[in-house]
Amino acid sequence: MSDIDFGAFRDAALARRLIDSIHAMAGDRQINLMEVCGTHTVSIGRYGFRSIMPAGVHLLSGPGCPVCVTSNRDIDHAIALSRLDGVVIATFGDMVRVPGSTTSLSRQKAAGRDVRIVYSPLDAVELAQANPHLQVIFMGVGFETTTPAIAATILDAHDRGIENFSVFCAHKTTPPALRAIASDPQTRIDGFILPGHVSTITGVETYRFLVDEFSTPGVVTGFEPVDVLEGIAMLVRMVAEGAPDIQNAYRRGVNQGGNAVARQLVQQVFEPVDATWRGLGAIPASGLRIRDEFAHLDASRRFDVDIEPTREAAGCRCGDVLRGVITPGGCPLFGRTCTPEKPVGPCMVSSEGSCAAYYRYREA
Amino acid sequence: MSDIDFGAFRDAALARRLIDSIHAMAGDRQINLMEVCGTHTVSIGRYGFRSIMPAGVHLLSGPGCPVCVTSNRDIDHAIALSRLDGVVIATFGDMVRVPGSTTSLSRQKAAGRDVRIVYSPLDAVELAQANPHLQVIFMGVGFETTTPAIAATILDAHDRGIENFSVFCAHKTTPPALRAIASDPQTRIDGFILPGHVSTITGVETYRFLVDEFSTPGVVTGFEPVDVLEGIAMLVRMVAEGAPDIQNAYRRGVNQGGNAVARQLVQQVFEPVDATWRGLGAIPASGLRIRDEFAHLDASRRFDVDIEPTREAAGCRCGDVLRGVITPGGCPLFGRTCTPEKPVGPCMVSSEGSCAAYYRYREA
Amino acid sequence: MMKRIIDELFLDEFGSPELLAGNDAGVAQLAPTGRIAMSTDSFVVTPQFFPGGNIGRLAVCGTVNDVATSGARVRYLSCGFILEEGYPMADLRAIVHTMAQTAREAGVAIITGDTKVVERGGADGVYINTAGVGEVPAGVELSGAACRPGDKVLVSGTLGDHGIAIMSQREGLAFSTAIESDAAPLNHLIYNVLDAAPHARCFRDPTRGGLASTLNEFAAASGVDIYVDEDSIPVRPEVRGACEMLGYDVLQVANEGKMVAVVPADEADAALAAMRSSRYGESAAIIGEVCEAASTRRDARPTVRVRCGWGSTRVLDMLVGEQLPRIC
Amino acid sequence: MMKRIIDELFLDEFGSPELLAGNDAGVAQLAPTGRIAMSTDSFVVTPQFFPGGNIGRLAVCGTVNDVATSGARVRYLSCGFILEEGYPMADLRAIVHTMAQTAREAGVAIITGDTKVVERGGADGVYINTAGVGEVPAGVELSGAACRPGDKVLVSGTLGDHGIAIMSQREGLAFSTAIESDAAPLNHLIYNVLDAAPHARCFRDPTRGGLASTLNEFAAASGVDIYVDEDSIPVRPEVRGACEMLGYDVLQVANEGKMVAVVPADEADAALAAMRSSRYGESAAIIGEVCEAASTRRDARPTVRVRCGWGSTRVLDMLVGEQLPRIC
Amino acid sequence: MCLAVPGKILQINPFGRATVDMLGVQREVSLRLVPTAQVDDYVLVHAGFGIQVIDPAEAEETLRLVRELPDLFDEDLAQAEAAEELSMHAEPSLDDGGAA
Amino acid sequence: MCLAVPGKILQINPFGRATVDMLGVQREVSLRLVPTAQVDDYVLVHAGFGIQVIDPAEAEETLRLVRELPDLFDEDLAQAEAAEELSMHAEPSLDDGGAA
Ligand code: SF4
Ligand code: SF4
Ligand SMILES: [Mg+2]
Ligand SMILES: [Mg+2]
Ligand SMILES: [Mg+2]
Ligand SMILES: [Mg+2]
Ligand SMILES: [Mg+2]
Ligand SMILES: [Mg+2]
Ligand SMILES: [Mg+2]
Ligand SMILES: [Mg+2]
Ligand SMILES: [Mg+2]
Ligand SMILES: [Mg+2]
Repeated sequence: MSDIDFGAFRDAALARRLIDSIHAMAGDRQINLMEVCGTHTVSIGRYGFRSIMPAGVHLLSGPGCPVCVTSNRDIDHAIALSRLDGVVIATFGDMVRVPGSTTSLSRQKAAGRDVRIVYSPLDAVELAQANPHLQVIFMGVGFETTTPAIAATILDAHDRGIENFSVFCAHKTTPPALRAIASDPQTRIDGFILPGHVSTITGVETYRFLVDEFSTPGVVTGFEPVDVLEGIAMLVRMVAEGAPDIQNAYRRGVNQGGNAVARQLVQQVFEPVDATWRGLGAIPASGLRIRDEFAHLDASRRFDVDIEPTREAAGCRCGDVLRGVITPGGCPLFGRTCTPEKPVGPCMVSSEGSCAAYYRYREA
Repeated sequence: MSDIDFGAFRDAALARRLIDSIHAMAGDRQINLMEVCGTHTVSIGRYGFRSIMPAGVHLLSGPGCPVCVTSNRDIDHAIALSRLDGVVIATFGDMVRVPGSTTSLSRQKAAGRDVRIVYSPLDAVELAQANPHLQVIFMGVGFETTTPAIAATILDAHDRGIENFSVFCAHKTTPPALRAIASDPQTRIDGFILPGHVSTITGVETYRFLVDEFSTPGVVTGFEPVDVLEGIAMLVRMVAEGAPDIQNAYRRGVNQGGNAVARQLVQQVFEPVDATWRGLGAIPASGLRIRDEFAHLDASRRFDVDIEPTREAAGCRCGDVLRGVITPGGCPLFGRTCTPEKPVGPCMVSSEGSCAAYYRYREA
Repeated sequence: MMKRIIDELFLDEFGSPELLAGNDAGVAQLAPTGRIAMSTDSFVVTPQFFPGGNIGRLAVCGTVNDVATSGARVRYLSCGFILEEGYPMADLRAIVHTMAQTAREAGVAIITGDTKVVERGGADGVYINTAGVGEVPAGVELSGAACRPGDKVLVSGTLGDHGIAIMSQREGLAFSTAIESDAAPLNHLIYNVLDAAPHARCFRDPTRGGLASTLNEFAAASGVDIYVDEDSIPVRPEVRGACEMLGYDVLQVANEGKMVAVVPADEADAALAAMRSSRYGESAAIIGEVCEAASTRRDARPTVRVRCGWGSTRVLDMLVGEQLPRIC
Repeated sequence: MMKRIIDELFLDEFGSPELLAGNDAGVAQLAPTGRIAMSTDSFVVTPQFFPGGNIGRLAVCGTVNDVATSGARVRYLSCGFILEEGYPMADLRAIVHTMAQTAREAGVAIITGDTKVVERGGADGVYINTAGVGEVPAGVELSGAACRPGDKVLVSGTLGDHGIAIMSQREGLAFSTAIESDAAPLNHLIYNVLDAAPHARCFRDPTRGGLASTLNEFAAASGVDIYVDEDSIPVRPEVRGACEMLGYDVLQVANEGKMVAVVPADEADAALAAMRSSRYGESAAIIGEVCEAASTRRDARPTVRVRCGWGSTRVLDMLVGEQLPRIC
Repeated sequence: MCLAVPGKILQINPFGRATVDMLGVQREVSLRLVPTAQVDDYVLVHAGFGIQVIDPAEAEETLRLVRELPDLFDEDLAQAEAAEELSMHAEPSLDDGGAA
Repeated sequence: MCLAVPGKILQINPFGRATVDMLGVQREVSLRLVPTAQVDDYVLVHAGFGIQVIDPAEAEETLRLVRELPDLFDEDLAQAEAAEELSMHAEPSLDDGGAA
């Protein structure tokens, strides 16, 4: 197996070719493209692509930051779990800073609760094994990319009979949210930059409905400069040519059919459930619930806690931002009372959050 | 009620009168006096009395430091209790530094166990009430002065139904130990400086056996310079006159009959039991055990722990020191491998311990 | 964010031009004597607020006093905070305000600082380190090794106030008393004594371990014996009372606003008068003297002895470990 | 007892005459320029031992570097330890030995110190504060506020090494890599640059918050914009890899042995050559330049921008809070 | 969402795990989702799991397509443009608060 | 053993407790062992308990007896003696390691 030249995907000369081709194809057209994935939001910010797009090409951020779309209720629930004696909450980095109704996991940590950051759910299982007197609850957030890993972890803990580990599941699935946005009368998206690693699992055809039902093109792509630009170029071309399609610019990482092994594990462990998305509200069958067979590994069933009354941050327009109805600068709180130092809404917390990315790269 | 002139008991002119009178009465006689009480040991050191006694008057220290006479087994037992999860050991200051077979409570504390110092057993009960999720075990050491306070605390906790408090009882009684010393063929004591505050509870007649059986005089006295000197003066006079008696130089604090209320409480809560004294070995009926009625407040019965095998510190001659057979300087370890910084035996730990007092006041 | 608020608090309260410049090092002017004195201490006291002061006052006074013992004019302090996550901002504000006030009182400027926030359980509230520098005037050569037989020992006031004030707040010992910590900046008192007693040998603040430790340090460094007269040592009655109750030796209890000085006998009265006329020196006293080391003793180490009113003496040793209350 | 053993350890290892004198303040000689620079930092890193060094090396380098950024010849350090009861003596020995070694390497003396032992749970092993002083040569006036349009920005080597070396040791993230902390004393590198570029504007060590924070501080203090060219910034491939894996921006990752310098354009090449010929400066690079603040912007605050190879730019902001790994 | 980085499999370990090198960083990764992965394969790694074996031919093919795009780029022009973009950027057209 | 200090009862509190002043230090103390103690009485306080009401008449009587001892003391002589004691103390007679 020969080595792959990953460096070429950052090559400035190739990037410039793509930028020129985007300019050439876009002309004076007004084109709204939405990147669905928070990692794309970060890439676009870090590579400064907004500063170099044709004047009419607008890159909008969608509901693809799992931290941002997690509802206050779910965060409050995790916080209630963290208050139990002997309980450790383990989760991914950004999750700890997101405010719930009145507090956040990181503020709970400052108040003495045991909250730890892990890179992998496997690390949370190891934590449980190393601390048999503690109950480790992994808070799972994320989309199709992440759920197979959680499913595999749950199966593993189940098979090994690990008794002090469980998962608090706040996972969501992408297509229902995309459909909600595509059909939202307040938004006008001309093309979707589709999430590379979600598609690694789901495959490409999942998004066909965008073309079939909404006549909107989509391109699955990766996260390197050349990947992102190629995705944009392909979308601009389809818009310019009026020929919407679902295309794949990330073939090295995304098979047309996705990862069936991974999907089978998800199927085995989880079942679809209605879920509340911050900003988008309740979307049928857009969440995942641990099946009854693994109920003992489901922290929401294993621990009975009182959850505080849900309160939304007054004035936060995260919902509109996530739907692409406004850019962060359209929120009156942006950069004023809401900053990464003291976020009002979750979109300002995660470095993937649209508001944080816009603030950070000064793009509001 | 008029104010009492406690300052007069420190008056230098009065002290000098007594010192002169001791010199006058002692002449060239060799007189060995033993102070039974550790607080007397400290007073004698702090007032520098050894430096000003007649050449033939030797002040020896007896078994009156409760920390010093506590057996390794009892300390190891307390240490085993401290290792239980959720248990707090509360005890008096010096107790925490005394080495058991392999470690001490203070080293356990440094290793993360919860060991706290209290002024009063009442403070330990308050600690229990303030921390309902912890089990507070008060380690009781001490003689007749202290046991009524512990008895009252146990009754109080019993009456109030406090469930997370108990007492680990290592209490001892004075007369059996005094008898052991008076009858020890290796020691030659000409008079006993009897413990002031033990006598507050027991009264004076408890010591009559010293005269009756051993023809040795004793004087109960207090702890101020004038008190101690008067006690010494009375003893020297009795030795010089060959008229042994049990006398009371501390009438303001010691009734002839002692404190009957206190003794009644002790009676109600404790029963006599054989006890092991460090240095003196097992002495019949010289310890106290919590009566069955209060067994739920007895930590030794409430918590089942493995106690490590007892090991005595090699070379430590605490036993001989406590019996007055040698002064601390007679121990080959004194001031060499055994110092207050790194005590080998308990007599070097407590500031009341003979070895520590001798080291501190450089009197070996 | 916390960090920025704290930085602003420091700039607000300390406000020295050196700090406001915002560079990694404060650049400041010293009299160009070519000799500096430098000292540092970390302050980890619990509780952080106690009768008579708070940890901030200690942090400024402690280092000002340590630097001043060299005879230096104390000029500049650095200040490093270690904060436990979740520490109340109001408490921090109060502490920093006290530091600024105390620095002004002492006539020193805080010219550089640092803040670290550690996780919950990584500190007991707040720890403060200060370091200080000052310039040593030409000709001033103070040292604990300079004590000579015949010299007199002075103390600037009552002993034990700080240690007992702290102890009265400890869980498990709670008692109440009117005693307050004596924490105070004593640099001006030292300057005054140096003016009055130009051949002064040394100064030291009897902090942890109290007078006992300070005098033993002097005795060891100078190879002399030291005698103090128990009756001449100023001690408040309440401090004496608390020591009796807890079984402490007041001579081993910590002070934070007292200075021990050793001066030649012929400058002792002038030094005493200078102390007494200084702020924080009203109760100053001559408490003892330096003697030839008693070389006949088997145990030849230099020794500190206390003389009691009735003619006896006892050895006064350094405190070993922590002072623990003795009950039974 | 622990305290005495520790005191002896310090005397043994640090062994400066000022420390050995045993007084409360170290008295030492400075060149009588009349101007001193002073800085302090507390070091609370966990773990205390990491690839490429330990907390002791950080504690010396951090303060040496901070003082040196003023252009001062760094001379003396103070050192305050806060130790958690039960901390292994062998680890302390190793740390103190490293400090002594590093101080020798930097050519500075540790002249005063302090140790506090706190209860178990009162600290996470060991915390170290250092404060440092040095004399500022006549005519040297460095400040983060001195950057002028046209000036060049230099960095003395690869970025992110320290932060990633530490991160690789964190529980819950464990990964392994050959990256070592870059902790190093850079005072001699600064002296060399100052010799070569006498009109250098300022130096700063991009520690917490990385290059991003340092450049934003300069921009804000000088009221200028700063541009850096992403492709010119030296970064080790493994550091880049770790940052991708964890979702970090390498420009916000901490360094402990790197120096950022701003120098006039006509001295930039000389400054670069001086860096490259210094120990710890082999990979130095000119990475950007200072520009007039773009006053037309609505958001008028001075801004740092990164230019990417394909012609775009992005704003480089300060790190807010702690860098947290981003996974999903 | 869903950061994933390519890692090369250095060795296969017990329990379906592998040691993977991600640009010089090694970590143990589960291969449960990519059971066919072999030593020397590149896998996309997400949250400690391999989620896809990367196809080198597809990587090459993507690059080839891009390389075949015409090079319209003029260095000086581009810099002028970038500067212009920048000042445009100072009042971005989207700043009206609405995307539509 | 058994440090106890005199304290004056300032006030009687509920639950058989009292506030006691010990040389300027106040603490709550249990009167359970001295049920007859009254406000203004001095009690000996040990480990948070009053253990005995101090009898002022006995205190005075003790002092009177001592005061009636002859004053044999000569200041100068005493100091000389003290100095002598001190050098004796350097090789204390008990240093043979045995008391008997
Ligand atoms: S700027 Fe803040 S308040 Fe406004 S939408 Fe974004 S996160 Fe919500
Ligand atoms: S000196 Fe130490 S070893 Fe010797 S008897 Fe005393 S306590 Fe025991
Ligand atoms: Mg918890
Ligand atoms: Mg315990
Ligand atoms: Mg100091
Ligand atoms: Mg100090
Ligand atoms: Mg000092
Ligand atoms: Mg700092
Ligand atoms: Mg600093
Ligand atoms: Mg620094
Ligand atoms: Mg710095
Ligand atoms: Mg110190």
